Amino acid sequence: MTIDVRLLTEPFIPGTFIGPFTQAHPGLGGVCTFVGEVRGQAKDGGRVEALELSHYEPLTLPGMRALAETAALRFGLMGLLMLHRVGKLYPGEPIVCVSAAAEHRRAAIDAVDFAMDHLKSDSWFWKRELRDGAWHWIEPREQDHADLARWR
Amino acid sequence: MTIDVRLLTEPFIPGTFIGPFTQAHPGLGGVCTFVGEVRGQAKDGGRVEALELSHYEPLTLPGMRALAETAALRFGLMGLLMLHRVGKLYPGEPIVCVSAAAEHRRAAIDAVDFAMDHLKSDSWFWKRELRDGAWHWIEPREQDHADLARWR
Amino acid sequence: MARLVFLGRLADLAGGAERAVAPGPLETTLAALPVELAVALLDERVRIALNGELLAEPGGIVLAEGDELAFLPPVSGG
Amino acid sequence: MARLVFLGRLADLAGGAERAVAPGPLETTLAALPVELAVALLDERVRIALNGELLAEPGGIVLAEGDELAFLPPVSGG
Repeated sequence: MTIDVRLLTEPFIPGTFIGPFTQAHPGLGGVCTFVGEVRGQAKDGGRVEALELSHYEPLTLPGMRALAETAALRFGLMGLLMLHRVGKLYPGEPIVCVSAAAEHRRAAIDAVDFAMDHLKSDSWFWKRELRDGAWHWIEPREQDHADLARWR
Repeated sequence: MTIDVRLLTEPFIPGTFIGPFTQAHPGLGGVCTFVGEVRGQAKDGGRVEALELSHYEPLTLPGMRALAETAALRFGLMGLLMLHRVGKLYPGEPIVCVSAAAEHRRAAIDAVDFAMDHLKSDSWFWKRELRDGAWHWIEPREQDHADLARWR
Repeated sequence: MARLVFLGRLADLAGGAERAVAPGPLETTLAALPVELAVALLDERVRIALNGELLAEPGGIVLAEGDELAFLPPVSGG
Repeated sequence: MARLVFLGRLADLAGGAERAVAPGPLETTLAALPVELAVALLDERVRIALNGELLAEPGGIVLAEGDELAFLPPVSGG
């Protein structure tokens, strides 16, 4: 079972990671992949000019690794790929990519669902949006708690 | 909202479809993709030398299109890509690819889950495996009914 | 002539994916087939499609010139 | 010297992502900060990590030479 977790500081093309990841797991039954992109539309309908993600090195990557290991064990994966951008991003750029390889499709799909809920709500990232020339911090949402509660 | 449904008679590389599909939906929040591959291991543990999928032209593709439209409406998708191989396949080859683009991740992930359950259990495909030099038809599984019942 | 189309394992039983038959009532056509095949075609889990349209009720079919009648056993699943 | 690290909106309040402080009890360090910042750092939703390890109980911290103490407000979510 292989786990590949990375923080990326530059724009990336998910396919360049997913192709080799899939190739590395002969015998798999299925691969589920989620790619999230920066949306140009803010929650209040305004236009997002940029998004900046900050993290705390000593916690963020170890936290992602622990999450990846938990997901891999819980769903009996053959492999898990977890990529997250940090730094300044622009609308349309990939911000997160999670790919799970498993013998059966349900494990792969559920693992991606689980990993995304936890990455989004329970990982050490702080985000702010540039709107109308000013930076605005993004607060936690009520929905995040509901998302996590699904897995308890 | 765009729907792209195809039966493919030759081996395909999912990335060559998913890349353009993603590009075609600016403003999306996330894309979830499932790719299923032919497994070399049979359910009884034996080795699968090849898999042959037959279909019935007048029903199979229209059925997939109807499924794609149902999923796109149910989950409010921006786009849905649904590819399925027919003909003779070998272990490691992609057999199915479903990719859903949506504003929010839950819709994309759930749509793929829904589409895969229905494609696997409720679509007009007949499969037989070549094991030890002899072809064996694959029967419906009890699990298939349970998979579909999740969505009722 | 009309055509019968056999999907999945029914094609094995029929010795081919298709068979040309004379137009007329389906009962007459089936009566002329090998018994084992006719019984398999009439299995209640086998769906029937006439010219690409699934039939809700398979009784009373009369094949016309050029008709295609497909016999669809349960699909293979996941 | 020791270092305080401020994440998220706390960095805005602190006027920077880091601040060098003299070793000693954290209470003393906080007392020397602007009141608004000190209050924000002590918000019960702010987690504290000493040298990369989350602390379960933030009371009684004494900063040693070279220590890094990070203040982590709630993460941004989905």
